[in-house]
Amino acid sequence: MRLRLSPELEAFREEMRTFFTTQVPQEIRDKVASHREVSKDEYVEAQRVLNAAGLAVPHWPVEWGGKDWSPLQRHIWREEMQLAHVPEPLAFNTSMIGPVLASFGNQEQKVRFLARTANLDIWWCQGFSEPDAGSDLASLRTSAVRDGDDWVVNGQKTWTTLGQHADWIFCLCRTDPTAEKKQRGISLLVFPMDTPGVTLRPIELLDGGFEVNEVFFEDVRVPAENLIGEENRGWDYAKFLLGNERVGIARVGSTKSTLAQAKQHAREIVSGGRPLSEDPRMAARIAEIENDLLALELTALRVAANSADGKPHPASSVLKLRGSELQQAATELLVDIAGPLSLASFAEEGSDVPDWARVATPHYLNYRKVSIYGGSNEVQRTIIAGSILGL
Amino acid sequence: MRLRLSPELEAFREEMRTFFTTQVPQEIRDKVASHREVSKDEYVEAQRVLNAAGLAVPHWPVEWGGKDWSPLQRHIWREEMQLAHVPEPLAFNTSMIGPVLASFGNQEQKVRFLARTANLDIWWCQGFSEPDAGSDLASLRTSAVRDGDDWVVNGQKTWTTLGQHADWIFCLCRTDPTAEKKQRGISLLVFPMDTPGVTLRPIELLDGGFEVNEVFFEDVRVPAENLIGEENRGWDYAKFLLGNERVGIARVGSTKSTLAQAKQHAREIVSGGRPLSEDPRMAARIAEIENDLLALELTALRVAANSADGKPHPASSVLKLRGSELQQAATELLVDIAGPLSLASFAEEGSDVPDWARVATPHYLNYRKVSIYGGSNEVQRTIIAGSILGL
Amino acid sequence: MNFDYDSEQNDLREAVRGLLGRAYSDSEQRRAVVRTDPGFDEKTWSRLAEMGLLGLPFAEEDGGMGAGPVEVAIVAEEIGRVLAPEPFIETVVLAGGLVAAVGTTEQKGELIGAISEGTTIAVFAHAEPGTRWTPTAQGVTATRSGDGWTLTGVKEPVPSGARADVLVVSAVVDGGTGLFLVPADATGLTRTGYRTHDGTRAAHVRFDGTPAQQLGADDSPTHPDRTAAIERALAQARIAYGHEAIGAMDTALRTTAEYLRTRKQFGVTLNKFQALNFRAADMYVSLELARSLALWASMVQEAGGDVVQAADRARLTVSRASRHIGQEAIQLHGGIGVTAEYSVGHYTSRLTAIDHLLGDGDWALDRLAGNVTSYATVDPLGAPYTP
Amino acid sequence: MNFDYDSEQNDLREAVRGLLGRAYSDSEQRRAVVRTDPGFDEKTWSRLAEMGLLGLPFAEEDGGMGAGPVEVAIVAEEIGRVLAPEPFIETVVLAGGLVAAVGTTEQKGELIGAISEGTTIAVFAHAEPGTRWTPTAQGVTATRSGDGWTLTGVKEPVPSGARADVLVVSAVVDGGTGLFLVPADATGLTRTGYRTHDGTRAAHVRFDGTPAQQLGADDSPTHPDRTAAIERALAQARIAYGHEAIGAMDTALRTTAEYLRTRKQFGVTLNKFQALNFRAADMYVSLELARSLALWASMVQEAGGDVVQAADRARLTVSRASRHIGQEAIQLHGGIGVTAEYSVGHYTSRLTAIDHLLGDGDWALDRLAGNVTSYATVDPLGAPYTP
Repeated sequence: MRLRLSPELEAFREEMRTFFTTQVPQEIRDKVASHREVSKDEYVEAQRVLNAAGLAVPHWPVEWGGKDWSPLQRHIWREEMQLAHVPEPLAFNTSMIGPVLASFGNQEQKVRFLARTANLDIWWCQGFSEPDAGSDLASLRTSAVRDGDDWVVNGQKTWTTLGQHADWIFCLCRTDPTAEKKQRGISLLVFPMDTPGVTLRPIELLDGGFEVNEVFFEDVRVPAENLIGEENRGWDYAKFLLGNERVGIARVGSTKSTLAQAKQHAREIVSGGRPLSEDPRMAARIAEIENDLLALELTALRVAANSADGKPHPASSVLKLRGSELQQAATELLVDIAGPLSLASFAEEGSDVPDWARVATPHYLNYRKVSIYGGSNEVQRTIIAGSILGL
Repeated sequence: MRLRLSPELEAFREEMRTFFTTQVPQEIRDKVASHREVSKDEYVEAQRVLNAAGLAVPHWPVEWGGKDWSPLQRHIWREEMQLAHVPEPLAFNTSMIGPVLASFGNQEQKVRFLARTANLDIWWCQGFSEPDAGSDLASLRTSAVRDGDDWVVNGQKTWTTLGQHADWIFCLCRTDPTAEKKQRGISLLVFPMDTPGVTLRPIELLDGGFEVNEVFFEDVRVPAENLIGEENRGWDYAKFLLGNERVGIARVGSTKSTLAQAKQHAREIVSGGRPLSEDPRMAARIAEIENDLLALELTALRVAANSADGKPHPASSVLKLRGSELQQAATELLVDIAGPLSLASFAEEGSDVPDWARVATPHYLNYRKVSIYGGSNEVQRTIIAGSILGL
Repeated sequence: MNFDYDSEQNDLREAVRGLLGRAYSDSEQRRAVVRTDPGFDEKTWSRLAEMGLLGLPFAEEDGGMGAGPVEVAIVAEEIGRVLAPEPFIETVVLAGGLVAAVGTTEQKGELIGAISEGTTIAVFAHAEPGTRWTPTAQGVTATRSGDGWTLTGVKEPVPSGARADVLVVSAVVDGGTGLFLVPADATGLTRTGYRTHDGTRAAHVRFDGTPAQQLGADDSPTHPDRTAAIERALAQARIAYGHEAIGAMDTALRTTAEYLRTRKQFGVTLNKFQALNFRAADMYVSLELARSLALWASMVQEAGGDVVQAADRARLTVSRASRHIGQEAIQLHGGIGVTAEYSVGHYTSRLTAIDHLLGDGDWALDRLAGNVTSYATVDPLGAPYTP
Repeated sequence: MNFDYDSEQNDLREAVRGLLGRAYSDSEQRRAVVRTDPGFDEKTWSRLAEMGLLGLPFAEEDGGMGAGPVEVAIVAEEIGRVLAPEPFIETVVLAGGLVAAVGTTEQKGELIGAISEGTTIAVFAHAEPGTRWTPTAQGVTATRSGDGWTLTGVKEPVPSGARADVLVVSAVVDGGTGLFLVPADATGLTRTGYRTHDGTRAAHVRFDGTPAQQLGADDSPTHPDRTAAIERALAQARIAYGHEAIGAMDTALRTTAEYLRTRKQFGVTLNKFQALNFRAADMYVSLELARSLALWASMVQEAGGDVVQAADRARLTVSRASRHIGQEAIQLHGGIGVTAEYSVGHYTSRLTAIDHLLGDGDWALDRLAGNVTSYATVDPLGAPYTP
């Protein structure tokens, strides 16, 4: 039991902080900080800066560009990245398909994909959820039928995040409809988004933005070599991949920055003749969220320190659940600090309302998603009740 | 839609207020106000004062001592009684067995029991819950077997409130163990608590008090004429009775007095050099509970005004649910105002801690019961989801 | 004391529901309407006028219908039920209400009639980037100029400010806050409109020596302080928005319950999951409590009681309920709840807008808390709520 | 940075758990012990002494074990786990901690040894009916009297105040708050003990010109202000109580989960009801977050960082968790939860007592809020938490 970082870790933290705040372009980090939309080119640029320094995929096997870091190093890396407003390496590439390829792909697939995946030369998207298979993912119906050397894929996916930017998709398909358990009989296929028969429909979200899509497959021919791992073992890979997704999803660094912004803005807003930050109830609200966030950060550190065996700690559900609640509490706080100014949401030139207040409500509305995606909070409670409390 | 009470109702309210604050002994009302234990004699005395004025059982049929009051009058009567700290007429008598006898008893039973029940000449207690039949009341196992002109009762009841004062018990017994549905085959019997074979064990509660009991029956012989209503229809009577229990359980008047006391005490406690009542967050906490209570009171008025047909309004579950939450919020508030003084819970002579601060925590702990008894809040949510939202 | 609508009020509700139900029978209709300026349907506006709804609370001698707060509340609730984007509260309750309260006979004759007929849309330009839900002006100043006045400064955000034909503007005058009328075509007036997240419109409005007419008799060199009249009009609008929120929450809850009954996951409908049902039950509790308080606030207004305090009370409870129900409605839907293509998220969006228009729950609580130890108990049927 | 106990710490935990587990293996044992004065088991106290636990945090040269805050936390957590009523924190952390921090070599030699051996129970008499969780005294005054001092005034409630052999007393001195030692048999000392709701004991203690010895060197006519030392000792006790609360919450949650797994209603065990399971899951979330913060606060103390601020942070989160878990543990049990015959309610009772002993969550939040805009972000591994 020891509070201080070792001198080596202190130096590591300093190194990360310096790198992120000096090597990743300021304009990109400003966009992240102010919750504006980051373009595809900017995502790619930022990830390539990281990758060139070996900081895009540190959790991958060393031979494919990873670092042999401790969980605590990975934690520090992620937190510092968020605190510096660096767009995180694309999760679909680095946390999802990359580790799956590295663990379950054949050598040919590794060579073909991994380096380009780390460098965001290929932009991947996820073909998992379907209109009738959300939290109940195993009910998916998109089918892949073997026809000669190809799989022929038919069906529909949804909630495909940033699919509009994607070059390739990794896609769960039902390859054995006769399997006894619905979790069996699912396989993982990968194919380019410009394969004939693939069409994409963007879904407008509440904040007016487009970040998710429906993807339709009509007789899409996928070469047999694009099957990842074994046929009908796709569910295992999906579970492996979603476990990775949950790690780091607490987003403490990101919420911490939001909270620092909230304090700053509360100082600028005048209410009842004094800065809003001096209102005792506003100050207490901020202090309470901040303390909740500290508890979350310490729990993330505990979990990181205790998951050296590579498996996600069962308490990682706590991180997802509480992390999403605090992200939402922080975005709601910004709306309330903006107060009447929050109505000017799509103001452009000629408005006197500051940018942060304009984006506050769209951002708040958009962030209702964080307690839904990546395993909804109901799913997390089910995991805690079942696998931790034995209920 | 009209805010004001009619002049008649204004006069009625004034009449109630005057009666309760002048005719019911001050010492008894002070005990209720300060959450001290009211003795059996004091309960009886207070109810007889009410009954003599026709104010103990206004909701009963007129021929048995009731008044033909509107639901709004009944609401006013109850609220004013609580605001004046009058011990309410014993619910087991006036809201439970009384109305059941009046509706389902035979003439002989009515004559035999009703007047004495209204006047608390008989103190009734309830034999419903069993160790394995709480929220799932229909699983009860206490049996009554016919033997000649008697029923022979064996089994055990629990949570029998104030059973130690009781003269008679009304008791749900299984009379037909072969019935297809467990709700069938239950009958309602009444018998004196001093019948041979009845024993009572008081259960100590967290606050150190004794208000509930276990009651054991060993070959208790009950004359057949003590069956209320029809054989095997006891479940219907229980439902009727529990519906009555829910009405008035919002306890708005009582919580309102607690809140008024909280304000007074917060003015007396000094914190950071000023009265605690001037702490912005304490003031806001009180104001928020008060506003929640106002919303509850108005909802109770709406429900009262809309339940003229005698059936409990489905929204009465809202009253129970929210009413118990606010009773608990108010008792917790008192503990927090008492702060360090709340530790002196069983101080006696020679303590400088005021009485209200001594009882605050025991009272708070005891009041955790209000979201459990009378249909737990989980039961109320089930009712709302099912019968109102169709879920 | 009673909470029942009379038969005329029930008829009114049916009529409004019919009209708005046709105009916005599904959420795509509304999406199409709010996509283009002015963010509402001028034809629907005319139909509201034809039905007499735009003159509802005004005295008959001014060209109105002489109805009361309960009737206004009914219309507001029906607006909320389908998220009709027409600026009813902005024009009728706020701007119209100020004209009716403070205007001269002439001004009333001219404006109340035109508002009631639907030919003039008036809005209240009051919020400023430097103020926070105050009843006073600070950044717009009125200066005497010959017989009239000129205004200088900025108002923002002004709901429907770009579409409005007439602005009722609050401005700093000697000794307080005055009220002025500015027509849309006034010189020195610059309006920059934009869309807001809830599909409605707001504007940045700049006054640059803009000529303005004093609202009320301009017969003394100074302008009377109108803070109390503004506070009162804001309170009435808070109550009306409360009813709009009730209507929106009612639909959000019914939509959610319907979704739970029909949406299947894990082979069963979602209403087989007790945890979800219980949360829907809690939404119902929040809604019914807020409804009681909103109805009561309208009755206090009707009775002539302390409408400002009653509005604060309604605001607090409606705000808490709006957040609870708006957030849970999305969560219980899952992903579809945050899309613009499905209805329920728009309800959350609008509830969030309403909450921040004229003071949110914490703001109302601050005002109530400042006063809470000055009395022992609240009697909803007594002083100060009945005069 | 790591959160692991070393093997000695794990051994310590096993040993304490063994001892206390035998003493309070079921809740009836505890009920029997707390029924009669002094409200704890003197034999268990001796065994704690024999194991060296009562001298744990004290320097070896003073007769202690030279262990640190983490070891104290381990003992406190095990105490909480079975609700052991022995006044460990009161005697060792608070009174003993003050003697160790402020006492002269002589005083330490005398008292620390006796505390460690279990022969002297010392408690801190500090709370007064007129103060609210302050580090200063107000109602008890110290006056010079020849070579020594006399005390006048009232302390209440003083935990274990009637049983204590020695009182460490805070009192008003010129320029601040001083600390004094008063033996149980001092003249002019009146102690009236009583039972508290959580089964422990407290007392009303009156000083009436009671002779007292200054804690620390009495070599100047005036007494130094000890407010900072008191604040520090209170912070250390808050952290220790936090760990006691963690232990109690852990048991309350495990008891509740066990009840849900085994109790049948409607023909099935309660863990078939999703709504109940989800609430148990939320309890787990609260517990683990509070545990992290409590552990961190002990590490801050060990590292020599700002223990007062760290204690406030732990206090806030532990308070919120204590109420959540304490209340839900009863609710999920139903009626049995409010009886004195079943264990779980006693956990809620004790958690409520701990919460109000040295400052509740809102009190801690006030202190944190006063400071919140003076820095941008909290770095748990940086200043002011590491020196």
